[in-house]
Amino acid sequence: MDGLTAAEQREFESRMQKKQMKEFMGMFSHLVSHCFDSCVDDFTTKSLIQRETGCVSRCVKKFMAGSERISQRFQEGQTQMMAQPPPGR
Amino acid sequence: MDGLTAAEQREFESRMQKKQMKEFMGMFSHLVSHCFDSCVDDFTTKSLIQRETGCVSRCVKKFMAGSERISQRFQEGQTQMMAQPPPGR
Amino acid sequence: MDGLTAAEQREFESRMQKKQMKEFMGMFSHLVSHCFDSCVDDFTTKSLIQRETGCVSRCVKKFMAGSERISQRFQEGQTQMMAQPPPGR
Amino acid sequence: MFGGFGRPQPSSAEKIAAAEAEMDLVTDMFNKLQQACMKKCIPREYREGELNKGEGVCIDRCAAKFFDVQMKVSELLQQEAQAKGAGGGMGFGGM
Amino acid sequence: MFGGFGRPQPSSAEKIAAAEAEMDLVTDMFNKLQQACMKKCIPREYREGELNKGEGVCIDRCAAKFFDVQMKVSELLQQEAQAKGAGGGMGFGGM
Amino acid sequence: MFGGFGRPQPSSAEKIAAAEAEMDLVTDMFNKLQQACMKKCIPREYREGELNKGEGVCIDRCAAKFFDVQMKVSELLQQEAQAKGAGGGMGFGGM
Repeated sequence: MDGLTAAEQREFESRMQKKQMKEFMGMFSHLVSHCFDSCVDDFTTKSLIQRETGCVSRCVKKFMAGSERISQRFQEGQTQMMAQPPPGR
Repeated sequence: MDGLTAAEQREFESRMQKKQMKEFMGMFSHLVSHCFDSCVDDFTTKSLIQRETGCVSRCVKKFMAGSERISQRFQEGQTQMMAQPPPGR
Repeated sequence: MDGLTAAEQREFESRMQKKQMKEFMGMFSHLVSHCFDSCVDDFTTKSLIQRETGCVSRCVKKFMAGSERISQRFQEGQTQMMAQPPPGR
Repeated sequence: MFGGFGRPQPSSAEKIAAAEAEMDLVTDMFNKLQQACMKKCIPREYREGELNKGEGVCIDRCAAKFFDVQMKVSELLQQEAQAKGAGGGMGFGGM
Repeated sequence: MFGGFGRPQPSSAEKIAAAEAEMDLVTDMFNKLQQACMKKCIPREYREGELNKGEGVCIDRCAAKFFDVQMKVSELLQQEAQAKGAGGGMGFGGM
Repeated sequence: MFGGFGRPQPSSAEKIAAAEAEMDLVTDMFNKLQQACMKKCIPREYREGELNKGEGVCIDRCAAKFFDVQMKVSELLQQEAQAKGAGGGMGFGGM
Protein backbone atom coordinates (compact mmCIF):
# COMPACT_ATOMS: atom_id res chain seq x y z
CA MET A 1 0.00 0.00 0.00
CA ASP A 2 2.28 2.75 -1.26
CA GLY A 3 1.39 6.36 -1.62
CA LEU A 4 -0.80 6.62 1.45
CA THR A 5 -0.38 9.37 4.00
CA ALA A 6 0.35 8.36 7.58
CA ALA A 7 -3.26 9.06 8.54
CA GLU A 8 -4.57 6.88 5.73
CA GLN A 9 -2.17 4.14 6.72
CA ARG A 10 -3.49 4.24 10.29
CA GLU A 11 -7.11 4.20 9.09
CA PHE A 12 -6.32 1.22 6.89
CA GLU A 13 -4.63 -0.69 9.69
CA SER A 14 -7.48 -0.01 12.06
CA ARG A 15 -9.93 -1.45 9.55
CA MET A 16 -7.78 -4.51 9.01
CA GLN A 17 -7.71 -5.05 12.77
CA LYS A 18 -11.48 -4.90 12.91
CA LYS A 19 -11.69 -7.41 10.09
CA GLN A 20 -9.32 -9.76 11.88
CA MET A 21 -11.34 -9.53 15.05
CA LYS A 22 -14.48 -10.26 13.07
CA GLU A 23 -12.73 -13.20 11.41
CA PHE A 24 -11.69 -14.60 14.77
CA MET A 25 -15.22 -14.29 16.09
CA GLY A 26 -16.61 -15.94 12.99
CA MET A 27 -14.16 -18.80 13.46
CA PHE A 28 -15.21 -19.13 17.10
CA SER A 29 -18.93 -19.26 16.37
CA HIS A 30 -18.35 -21.66 13.48
CA LEU A 31 -16.32 -23.94 15.74
CA VAL A 32 -18.96 -23.94 18.49
CA SER A 33 -21.67 -24.62 15.99
CA HIS A 34 -19.75 -27.35 14.13
CA CYS A 35 -18.63 -29.23 17.25
CA PHE A 36 -22.07 -28.94 18.81
CA ASP A 37 -23.68 -30.31 15.68
CA SER A 38 -21.16 -33.15 15.39
CA CYS A 39 -21.04 -34.17 19.04
CA VAL A 40 -24.33 -33.45 20.77
CA ASP A 41 -27.33 -35.63 20.08
CA ASP A 42 -28.71 -36.60 23.44
CA PHE A 43 -31.51 -34.37 24.69
CA THR A 44 -32.59 -36.45 27.64
CA THR A 45 -30.22 -34.45 29.86
CA LYS A 46 -29.57 -30.72 30.13
CA SER A 47 -25.84 -30.88 30.77
CA LEU A 48 -23.24 -32.35 28.46
CA ILE A 49 -22.63 -36.03 29.16
CA GLN A 50 -19.08 -37.39 29.30
CA ARG A 51 -19.11 -38.74 25.77
CA GLU A 52 -20.19 -35.36 24.41
CA THR A 53 -17.60 -33.40 26.39
CA GLY A 54 -14.84 -35.68 25.14
CA CYS A 55 -16.07 -35.39 21.58
CA VAL A 56 -16.11 -31.58 21.78
CA SER A 57 -12.53 -31.51 23.06
CA ARG A 58 -11.31 -33.76 20.27
CA CYS A 59 -13.34 -31.80 17.74
CA VAL A 60 -11.72 -28.50 18.76
CA LYS A 61 -8.27 -30.04 18.86
CA LYS A 62 -8.62 -31.64 15.46
CA PHE A 63 -10.16 -28.52 13.98
CA MET A 64 -7.24 -26.40 15.17
CA ALA A 65 -4.71 -28.90 13.80
CA GLY A 66 -6.52 -29.13 10.48
CA SER A 67 -6.91 -25.37 10.29
CA GLU A 68 -3.20 -24.85 10.82
CA ARG A 69 -2.32 -27.30 8.08
CA ILE A 70 -4.81 -25.70 5.73
CA SER A 71 -3.37 -22.27 6.52
CA GLN A 72 0.09 -23.44 5.48
CA ARG A 73 -1.18 -24.90 2.21
CA PHE A 74 -3.26 -21.78 1.60
CA GLN A 75 -0.31 -19.44 2.04
CA GLU A 76 1.83 -21.52 -0.27
CA GLY A 77 -1.00 -21.57 -2.79
CA GLN A 78 -1.45 -17.82 -2.63
CA THR A 79 2.25 -17.24 -3.16
CA GLN A 80 2.28 -19.59 -6.11
CA MET A 81 -0.74 -17.97 -7.73
CA MET A 82 0.82 -14.55 -7.30
CA ALA A 83 3.90 -15.76 -9.12
CA GLN A 84 2.14 -16.97 -12.24
CA PRO A 85 -0.23 -14.38 -13.67
CA PRO A 86 -3.61 -15.71 -14.75
CA PRO A 87 -3.94 -16.67 -18.40
CA GLY A 88 -5.34 -14.17 -20.83
CA ARG A 89 -4.00 -10.99 -19.31
CA MET B 1 -21.79 2.89 27.04
CA ASP B 2 -20.63 5.60 29.44
CA GLY B 3 -18.48 8.54 28.56
CA LEU B 4 -19.94 9.15 25.13
CA THR B 5 -21.05 12.57 24.02
CA ALA B 6 -24.68 13.01 22.99
CA ALA B 7 -23.65 12.98 19.32
CA GLU B 8 -21.70 9.74 19.74
CA GLN B 9 -24.65 8.22 21.57
CA ARG B 10 -26.93 9.11 18.65
CA GLU B 11 -24.47 7.72 16.11
CA PHE B 12 -24.23 4.50 18.11
CA GLU B 13 -28.00 4.14 18.37
CA SER B 14 -28.45 4.76 14.68
CA ARG B 15 -25.96 2.00 13.89
CA MET B 16 -27.67 -0.39 16.26
CA GLN B 17 -30.98 0.35 14.55
CA LYS B 18 -29.46 -0.47 11.19
CA LYS B 19 -28.12 -3.70 12.58
CA GLN B 20 -31.53 -4.64 13.95
CA MET B 21 -33.15 -3.96 10.62
CA LYS B 22 -30.51 -6.08 8.93
CA GLU B 23 -31.10 -8.83 11.47
CA PHE B 24 -34.83 -8.73 10.85
CA MET B 25 -34.28 -8.96 7.12
CA GLY B 26 -31.87 -11.83 7.57
CA MET B 27 -34.45 -13.63 9.69
CA PHE B 28 -37.08 -13.04 7.02
CA SER B 29 -34.99 -14.37 4.17
CA HIS B 30 -33.86 -17.34 6.27
CA LEU B 31 -37.49 -18.14 7.10
CA VAL B 32 -38.59 -17.94 3.47
CA SER B 33 -35.71 -20.10 2.39
CA HIS B 34 -36.12 -22.66 5.18
CA CYS B 35 -39.90 -23.07 4.79
CA PHE B 36 -39.59 -23.21 1.01
CA ASP B 37 -36.94 -25.89 1.26
CA SER B 38 -38.93 -27.92 3.80
CA CYS B 39 -42.35 -27.63 2.20
CA VAL B 40 -42.08 -27.28 -1.56
CA ASP B 41 -41.13 -30.29 -3.63
CA ASP B 42 -43.67 -30.43 -6.42
CA PHE B 43 -42.59 -28.74 -9.62
CA THR B 44 -45.38 -29.98 -11.86
CA THR B 45 -47.37 -26.83 -11.03
CA LYS B 46 -46.34 -23.17 -10.89
CA SER B 47 -48.47 -22.13 -7.95
CA LEU B 48 -48.31 -23.52 -4.46
CA ILE B 49 -50.62 -26.48 -3.98
CA GLN B 50 -52.80 -26.73 -0.86
CA ARG B 51 -50.46 -29.10 0.95
CA GLU B 52 -47.52 -26.76 0.41
CA THR B 53 -49.42 -23.65 1.53
CA GLY B 54 -50.50 -25.40 4.72
CA CYS B 55 -46.99 -26.61 5.38
CA VAL B 56 -45.57 -23.09 4.94
CA SER B 57 -48.09 -21.67 7.43
CA ARG B 58 -47.25 -24.30 10.02
CA CYS B 59 -43.54 -23.86 9.33
CA VAL B 60 -43.71 -20.11 9.99
CA LYS B 61 -45.87 -20.58 13.07
CA LYS B 62 -43.62 -23.21 14.55
CA PHE B 63 -40.49 -21.25 13.70
CA MET B 64 -41.83 -18.19 15.49
CA ALA B 65 -42.80 -20.24 18.54
CA GLY B 66 -39.44 -22.00 18.60
CA SER B 67 -37.60 -18.75 18.07
CA GLU B 68 -39.38 -17.12 21.00
CA ARG B 69 -38.52 -20.00 23.28
CA ILE B 70 -34.91 -19.97 22.15
CA SER B 71 -34.75 -16.21 22.74
CA GLN B 72 -35.85 -16.70 26.34
CA ARG B 73 -33.27 -19.39 26.96
CA PHE B 74 -30.62 -17.32 25.20
CA GLN B 75 -31.26 -14.27 27.36
CA GLU B 76 -31.13 -16.34 30.53
CA GLY B 77 -27.93 -17.95 29.31
CA GLN B 78 -26.33 -14.60 28.53
CA THR B 79 -27.24 -13.25 31.97
CA GLN B 80 -25.79 -16.32 33.63
CA MET B 81 -22.55 -16.16 31.65
CA MET B 82 -22.16 -12.50 32.51
CA ALA B 83 -22.47 -13.37 36.20
CA GLN B 84 -19.65 -15.91 36.24
CA PRO B 85 -16.45 -14.62 34.66
CA PRO B 86 -14.70 -17.06 32.38
CA PRO B 87 -11.97 -19.17 33.95
CA GLY B 88 -8.42 -18.00 33.71
CA ARG B 89 -8.95 -14.25 33.89
CA MET C 1 -33.34 8.46 -5.37
CA ASP C 2 -34.69 12.00 -5.75
CA GLY C 3 -33.70 14.96 -3.65
CA LEU C 4 -30.06 14.04 -3.29
CA THR C 5 -27.29 16.49 -3.97
CA ALA C 6 -24.74 15.60 -6.62
CA ALA C 7 -22.23 14.66 -3.92
CA GLU C 8 -24.71 12.37 -2.20
CA GLN C 9 -25.58 10.78 -5.52
CA ARG C 10 -21.90 10.05 -6.16
CA GLU C 11 -21.46 8.63 -2.67
CA PHE C 12 -24.49 6.42 -3.19
CA GLU C 13 -23.26 5.16 -6.54
CA SER C 14 -19.82 4.42 -5.17
CA ARG C 15 -21.36 2.31 -2.42
CA MET C 16 -23.54 0.46 -4.89
CA GLN C 17 -20.46 -0.30 -6.96
CA LYS C 18 -18.71 -1.72 -3.92
CA LYS C 19 -21.73 -3.86 -3.18
CA GLN C 20 -21.79 -5.18 -6.74
CA MET C 21 -18.14 -6.05 -6.58
CA LYS C 22 -18.74 -7.83 -3.29
CA GLU C 23 -21.67 -9.67 -4.85
CA PHE C 24 -19.56 -10.77 -7.78
CA MET C 25 -16.85 -12.03 -5.47
CA GLY C 26 -19.40 -13.85 -3.36
CA MET C 27 -20.76 -15.49 -6.49
CA PHE C 28 -17.25 -16.51 -7.53
CA SER C 29 -16.37 -18.08 -4.20
CA HIS C 30 -19.74 -19.80 -4.02
CA LEU C 31 -19.23 -21.22 -7.50
CA VAL C 32 -15.74 -22.51 -6.70
CA SER C 33 -16.95 -24.05 -3.50
CA HIS C 34 -20.08 -25.60 -5.02
CA CYS C 35 -18.34 -27.09 -8.07
CA PHE C 36 -15.46 -28.35 -5.96
CA ASP C 37 -17.86 -30.01 -3.54
CA SER C 38 -19.92 -31.55 -6.36
CA CYS C 39 -17.07 -32.70 -8.58
CA VAL C 40 -13.99 -33.54 -6.52
CA ASP C 41 -13.94 -36.69 -4.45
CA ASP C 42 -10.67 -38.38 -5.29
CA PHE C 43 -7.82 -37.58 -2.91
CA THR C 44 -5.34 -40.17 -4.13
CA THR C 45 -3.89 -37.55 -6.52
CA LYS C 46 -2.95 -33.91 -5.98
CA SER C 47 -4.01 -32.58 -9.37
CA LEU C 48 -7.49 -32.67 -10.82
CA ILE C 49 -8.10 -35.84 -12.83
CA GLN C 50 -9.83 -35.64 -16.21
CA ARG C 51 -13.24 -36.61 -14.89
CA GLU C 52 -13.07 -33.86 -12.26
CA THR C 53 -11.93 -31.17 -14.71
CA GLY C 54 -14.78 -32.03 -17.06
CA CYS C 55 -17.28 -31.99 -14.24
CA VAL C 56 -16.08 -28.56 -13.06
CA SER C 57 -16.46 -27.13 -16.60
CA ARG C 58 -19.99 -28.46 -16.93
CA CYS C 59 -20.81 -27.32 -13.41
CA VAL C 60 -19.74 -23.72 -14.16
CA LYS C 61 -21.51 -23.73 -17.51
CA LYS C 62 -24.73 -25.07 -16.08
CA PHE C 63 -24.56 -22.73 -13.11
CA MET C 64 -24.19 -19.71 -15.39
CA ALA C 65 -27.10 -20.86 -17.55
CA GLY C 66 -29.28 -21.56 -14.53
CA SER C 67 -28.30 -18.28 -12.93
CA GLU C 68 -29.25 -16.33 -16.03
CA ARG C 69 -32.64 -18.00 -16.20
CA ILE C 70 -33.23 -17.38 -12.50
CA SER C 71 -32.25 -13.71 -12.96
CA GLN C 72 -34.90 -13.30 -15.63
CA ARG C 73 -37.60 -14.89 -13.47
CA PHE C 74 -36.44 -12.85 -10.49
CA GLN C 75 -36.67 -9.56 -12.33
CA GLU C 76 -40.13 -10.39 -13.61
CA GLY C 77 -41.16 -11.41 -10.10
CA GLN C 78 -39.84 -8.19 -8.60
CA THR C 79 -41.69 -6.11 -11.18
CA GLN C 80 -44.88 -7.99 -10.48
CA MET C 81 -44.59 -7.62 -6.72
CA MET C 82 -43.96 -3.91 -7.11
CA ALA C 83 -47.18 -3.61 -9.12
CA GLN C 84 -49.44 -5.15 -6.49
CA PRO C 85 -48.98 -3.63 -3.05
CA PRO C 86 -48.83 -6.09 -0.20
CA PRO C 87 -52.08 -6.79 1.62
CA GLY C 88 -52.91 -4.80 4.70
CA ARG C 89 -51.27 -1.52 3.83
CA MET D 1 -40.87 1.35 -0.73
CA PHE D 2 -40.26 0.78 2.96
CA GLY D 3 -43.12 3.19 3.61
CA GLY D 4 -45.17 3.39 6.72
CA PHE D 5 -42.47 4.78 8.95
CA GLY D 6 -44.80 7.65 9.81
CA ARG D 7 -42.05 10.21 9.41
CA PRO D 8 -42.76 13.05 7.02
CA GLN D 9 -39.30 14.11 5.84
CA PRO D 10 -36.49 11.56 5.84
CA SER D 11 -33.05 13.08 5.51
CA SER D 12 -30.78 12.21 2.60
CA ALA D 13 -28.73 9.94 4.82
CA GLU D 14 -31.87 8.08 5.82
CA LYS D 15 -32.98 7.79 2.21
CA ILE D 16 -29.61 6.35 1.23
CA ALA D 17 -29.65 3.94 4.17
CA ALA D 18 -33.17 2.76 3.28
CA ALA D 19 -32.21 2.27 -0.38
CA GLU D 20 -29.12 0.33 0.66
CA ALA D 21 -31.09 -1.83 3.07
CA GLU D 22 -33.60 -2.55 0.34
CA MET D 23 -30.90 -3.47 -2.14
CA ASP D 24 -29.31 -5.77 0.43
CA LEU D 25 -32.62 -7.55 0.95
CA VAL D 26 -33.24 -7.92 -2.79
CA THR D 27 -29.74 -9.34 -3.23
CA ASP D 28 -30.18 -11.69 -0.31
CA MET D 29 -33.52 -12.96 -1.63
CA PHE D 30 -32.01 -13.49 -5.06
CA ASN D 31 -29.18 -15.53 -3.60
CA LYS D 32 -31.58 -17.57 -1.49
CA LEU D 33 -33.86 -18.21 -4.48
CA GLN D 34 -30.90 -19.21 -6.59
CA GLN D 35 -29.55 -21.63 -4.02
CA ALA D 36 -32.99 -23.10 -3.35
CA CYS D 37 -33.90 -23.65 -6.99
CA MET D 38 -30.48 -24.90 -8.05
CA LYS D 39 -30.74 -27.47 -5.26
CA LYS D 40 -34.27 -28.51 -6.21
CA CYS D 41 -33.88 -28.52 -10.01
CA ILE D 42 -30.30 -29.32 -10.94
CA PRO D 43 -28.75 -32.69 -10.12
CA ARG D 44 -25.20 -32.41 -8.86
CA GLU D 45 -23.70 -34.97 -11.20
CA TYR D 46 -23.15 -32.48 -14.01
CA ARG D 47 -23.25 -34.98 -16.84
CA GLU D 48 -23.88 -32.13 -19.28
CA GLY D 49 -23.20 -28.40 -19.31
CA GLU D 50 -26.45 -27.27 -20.90
CA LEU D 51 -29.55 -26.51 -18.98
CA ASN D 52 -31.94 -29.11 -20.36
CA LYS D 53 -35.62 -28.47 -20.97
CA GLY D 54 -36.82 -30.18 -17.81
CA GLU D 55 -34.38 -28.22 -15.66
CA GLY D 56 -35.42 -24.94 -17.27
CA VAL D 57 -39.11 -25.57 -16.67
CA CYS D 58 -38.36 -26.67 -13.12
CA ILE D 59 -36.50 -23.40 -12.48
CA ASP D 60 -39.41 -21.33 -13.79
CA ARG D 61 -41.90 -23.07 -11.54
CA CYS D 62 -39.50 -23.12 -8.62
CA ALA D 63 -39.01 -19.35 -8.87
CA ALA D 64 -42.77 -18.77 -9.08
CA LYS D 65 -43.33 -20.91 -5.99
CA PHE D 66 -40.50 -19.21 -4.15
CA PHE D 67 -42.20 -15.85 -4.70
CA ASP D 68 -45.46 -17.34 -3.44
CA VAL D 69 -43.71 -18.49 -0.28
CA GLN D 70 -42.10 -15.07 0.13
CA MET D 71 -45.51 -13.41 -0.15
CA LYS D 72 -47.09 -15.91 2.21
CA VAL D 73 -44.38 -15.51 4.86
CA SER D 74 -44.65 -11.74 4.59
CA GLU D 75 -48.42 -11.92 5.14
CA LEU D 76 -48.05 -14.22 8.12
CA LEU D 77 -45.46 -12.01 9.77
CA GLN D 78 -47.69 -8.98 9.27
CA GLN D 79 -50.67 -10.80 10.80
CA GLU D 80 -48.49 -11.80 13.72
CA ALA D 81 -47.30 -8.21 14.16
CA GLN D 82 -50.86 -6.91 14.06
CA ALA D 83 -52.06 -9.57 16.49
CA LYS D 84 -49.38 -8.39 18.88
CA GLY D 85 -50.67 -4.86 18.47
CA ALA D 86 -47.44 -3.69 16.93
CA GLY D 87 -49.60 -1.90 14.38
CA GLY D 88 -48.04 -0.57 11.19
CA GLY D 89 -44.68 -2.17 10.72
CA MET D 90 -43.08 -3.07 7.47
CA GLY D 91 -44.41 -5.25 4.74
CA PHE D 92 -42.17 -7.50 2.76
CA GLY D 93 -44.52 -8.46 -0.01
CA GLY D 94 -43.93 -5.30 -1.96
CA MET D 95 -40.19 -5.57 -1.62
CA MET E 1 -16.38 -6.93 28.53
CA PHE E 2 -13.64 -7.56 26.04
CA GLY E 3 -11.18 -6.67 28.74
CA GLY E 4 -7.57 -7.57 28.85
CA PHE E 5 -6.42 -5.32 26.06
CA GLY E 6 -3.98 -3.76 28.44
CA ARG E 7 -4.80 -0.24 27.30
CA PRO E 8 -5.83 2.21 29.97
CA GLN E 9 -8.05 4.69 28.11
CA PRO E 10 -9.93 3.55 25.04
CA SER E 11 -11.30 6.37 22.93
CA SER E 12 -15.01 6.74 22.26
CA ALA E 13 -14.57 5.36 18.76
CA GLU E 14 -12.87 2.29 20.20
CA LYS E 15 -15.61 1.84 22.79
CA ILE E 16 -18.25 2.01 20.08
CA ALA E 17 -16.32 -0.42 17.89
CA ALA E 18 -15.93 -2.87 20.79
CA ALA E 19 -19.64 -2.64 21.66
CA GLU E 20 -20.55 -3.23 18.05
CA ALA E 21 -18.21 -6.19 17.75
CA GLU E 22 -19.69 -7.65 20.89
CA MET E 23 -23.23 -7.18 19.62
CA ASP E 24 -22.27 -8.84 16.34
CA LEU E 25 -20.91 -11.86 18.19
CA VAL E 26 -23.99 -12.14 20.41
CA THR E 27 -26.22 -11.97 17.33
CA ASP E 28 -24.12 -14.51 15.51
CA MET E 29 -24.19 -16.94 18.45
CA PHE E 30 -27.95 -16.52 18.74
CA ASN E 31 -28.41 -17.35 15.08
CA LYS E 32 -26.11 -20.35 15.33
CA LEU E 33 -27.91 -21.62 18.45
CA GLN E 34 -31.26 -21.16 16.76
CA GLN E 35 -30.23 -23.01 13.64
CA ALA E 36 -28.59 -25.80 15.63
CA CYS E 37 -31.52 -26.39 17.97
CA MET E 38 -34.21 -26.04 15.30
CA LYS E 39 -32.35 -28.70 13.34
CA LYS E 40 -31.96 -31.02 16.33
CA CYS E 41 -35.42 -30.58 17.87
CA ILE E 42 -37.95 -29.74 15.17
CA PRO E 43 -38.77 -32.24 12.44
CA ARG E 44 -39.10 -30.64 9.03
CA GLU E 45 -42.45 -32.19 8.15
CA TYR E 46 -44.46 -29.47 9.87
CA ARG E 47 -47.54 -31.56 10.54
CA GLU E 48 -48.64 -29.04 13.17
CA GLY E 49 -47.95 -25.35 13.81
CA GLU E 50 -47.68 -25.52 17.58
CA LEU E 51 -44.50 -26.28 19.40
CA ASN E 52 -45.39 -29.50 21.19
CA LYS E 53 -44.21 -30.36 24.69
CA GLY E 54 -41.40 -32.66 23.55
CA GLU E 55 -40.04 -30.06 21.14
CA GLY E 56 -40.14 -27.36 23.82
CA VAL E 57 -38.24 -29.48 26.32
CA CYS E 58 -35.75 -30.46 23.63
CA ILE E 59 -35.11 -26.77 22.85
CA ASP E 60 -34.49 -25.98 26.53
CA ARG E 61 -31.95 -28.77 26.88
CA CYS E 62 -30.43 -28.06 23.50
CA ALA E 63 -29.87 -24.41 24.42
CA ALA E 64 -28.32 -25.39 27.76
CA LYS E 65 -25.96 -27.82 26.03
CA PHE E 66 -25.11 -25.27 23.36
CA PHE E 67 -23.98 -22.86 26.08
CA ASP E 68 -21.91 -25.64 27.65
CA VAL E 69 -20.20 -26.22 24.31
CA GLN E 70 -19.62 -22.49 23.90
CA MET E 71 -18.00 -22.33 27.32
CA LYS E 72 -15.94 -25.45 26.65
CA VAL E 73 -14.67 -24.19 23.29
CA SER E 74 -13.80 -20.85 24.86
CA GLU E 75 -11.79 -22.59 27.60
CA LEU E 76 -9.96 -24.77 25.10
CA LEU E 77 -9.03 -21.82 22.89
CA GLN E 78 -7.72 -19.96 25.92
CA GLN E 79 -5.63 -22.93 26.99
CA GLU E 80 -4.27 -23.20 23.46
CA ALA E 81 -3.45 -19.47 23.44
CA GLN E 82 -1.68 -19.75 26.79
CA ALA E 83 0.22 -22.85 25.72
CA LYS E 84 1.47 -20.87 22.75
CA GLY E 85 2.55 -18.13 25.13
CA ALA E 86 0.17 -15.64 23.63
CA GLY E 87 -0.67 -14.72 27.19
CA GLY E 88 -3.77 -12.63 27.93
CA GLY E 89 -6.01 -12.68 24.93
CA MET E 90 -9.74 -12.60 24.93
CA GLY E 91 -12.14 -14.89 26.68
CA PHE E 92 -15.38 -15.83 25.08
CA GLY E 93 -17.05 -17.46 28.03
CA GLY E 94 -18.09 -14.18 29.54
CA MET E 95 -19.41 -12.87 26.27
CA MET F 1 -3.71 -6.68 -8.25
CA PHE F 2 -7.20 -5.92 -9.43
CA GLY F 3 -5.70 -4.20 -12.41
CA GLY F 4 -7.32 -3.58 -15.71
CA PHE F 5 -9.69 -0.88 -14.57
CA GLY F 6 -8.28 1.38 -17.23
CA ARG F 7 -7.90 4.28 -14.82
CA PRO F 8 -4.49 5.84 -14.55
CA GLN F 9 -4.45 7.29 -11.04
CA PRO F 10 -6.59 5.69 -8.37
CA SER F 11 -7.12 7.87 -5.30
CA SER F 12 -6.05 6.71 -1.86
CA ALA F 13 -9.64 5.91 -0.96
CA GLU F 14 -9.90 3.72 -4.04
CA LYS F 15 -6.62 1.98 -3.23
CA ILE F 16 -7.82 1.25 0.28
CA ALA F 17 -11.17 0.00 -0.99
CA ALA F 18 -9.46 -2.28 -3.50
CA ALA F 19 -7.09 -3.65 -0.86
CA GLU F 20 -10.01 -4.29 1.46
CA ALA F 21 -12.03 -5.99 -1.26
CA GLU F 22 -9.07 -8.18 -2.05
CA MET F 23 -8.55 -9.11 1.58
CA ASP F 24 -12.23 -9.96 1.87
CA LEU F 25 -11.98 -12.28 -1.10
CA VAL F 26 -8.84 -13.98 0.22
CA THR F 27 -10.54 -14.49 3.59
CA ASP F 28 -13.67 -15.81 1.96
CA MET F 29 -11.71 -18.28 -0.20
CA PHE F 30 -9.77 -19.47 2.84
CA ASN F 31 -12.99 -20.11 4.74
CA LYS F 32 -14.51 -21.92 1.78
CA LEU F 33 -11.41 -24.06 1.31
CA GLN F 34 -11.33 -24.87 5.00
CA GLN F 35 -14.97 -25.90 5.11
CA ALA F 36 -14.67 -27.91 1.91
CA CYS F 37 -11.55 -29.83 2.95
CA MET F 38 -12.65 -30.41 6.53
CA LYS F 39 -15.85 -31.91 5.15
CA LYS F 40 -14.01 -34.10 2.63
CA CYS F 41 -11.11 -35.22 4.81
CA ILE F 42 -12.17 -35.30 8.45
CA PRO F 43 -14.86 -37.72 9.65
CA ARG F 44 -17.27 -36.11 12.10
CA GLU F 45 -17.03 -38.81 14.75
CA TYR F 46 -13.98 -37.31 16.42
CA ARG F 47 -12.66 -40.51 17.93
CA GLU F 48 -9.25 -38.87 18.33
CA GLY F 49 -8.01 -35.30 18.64
CA GLU F 50 -4.89 -35.64 16.53
CA LEU F 51 -4.83 -35.15 12.82
CA ASN F 52 -3.75 -38.58 11.63
CA LYS F 53 -1.46 -39.13 8.68
CA GLY F 54 -4.21 -40.00 6.21
CA GLU F 55 -6.17 -36.89 7.13
CA GLY F 56 -3.12 -34.69 6.77
CA VAL F 57 -2.29 -36.02 3.32
CA CYS F 58 -5.93 -35.71 2.30
CA ILE F 59 -5.90 -32.03 3.35
CA ASP F 60 -2.77 -31.34 1.31
CA ARG F 61 -4.25 -32.86 -1.82
CA CYS F 62 -7.64 -31.34 -1.17
CA ALA F 63 -6.12 -27.85 -0.90
CA ALA F 64 -4.15 -28.37 -4.12
CA LYS F 65 -7.28 -29.48 -5.95
CA PHE F 66 -9.28 -26.61 -4.52
CA PHE F 67 -6.74 -24.16 -6.01
CA ASP F 68 -7.00 -25.98 -9.33
CA VAL F 69 -10.76 -25.55 -9.27
CA GLN F 70 -10.38 -21.87 -8.34
CA MET F 71 -8.03 -21.34 -11.30
CA LYS F 72 -10.31 -23.29 -13.63
CA VAL F 73 -13.44 -21.35 -12.61
CA SER F 74 -11.56 -18.08 -13.01
CA GLU F 75 -10.49 -19.07 -16.53
CA LEU F 76 -14.00 -20.11 -17.49
CA LEU F 77 -15.53 -16.88 -16.22
CA GLN F 78 -12.94 -14.88 -18.17
CA GLN F 79 -13.67 -16.82 -21.34
CA GLU F 80 -17.38 -16.23 -20.81
CA ALA F 81 -16.78 -12.51 -20.25
CA GLN F 82 -14.67 -12.30 -23.42
CA ALA F 83 -17.21 -14.26 -25.44
CA LYS F 84 -19.82 -11.71 -24.38
CA GLY F 85 -17.50 -8.97 -25.55
CA ALA F 86 -17.14 -7.54 -22.08
CA GLY F 87 -13.45 -7.32 -22.84
CA GLY F 88 -10.98 -6.68 -20.01
CA GLY F 89 -12.67 -7.42 -16.75
CA MET F 90 -11.08 -8.90 -13.73
CA GLY F 91 -9.16 -12.09 -13.36
CA PHE F 92 -9.40 -14.20 -10.28
CA GLY F 93 -6.54 -16.54 -10.87
CA GLY F 94 -3.92 -14.11 -9.71
CA MET F 95 -5.83 -13.29 -6.60
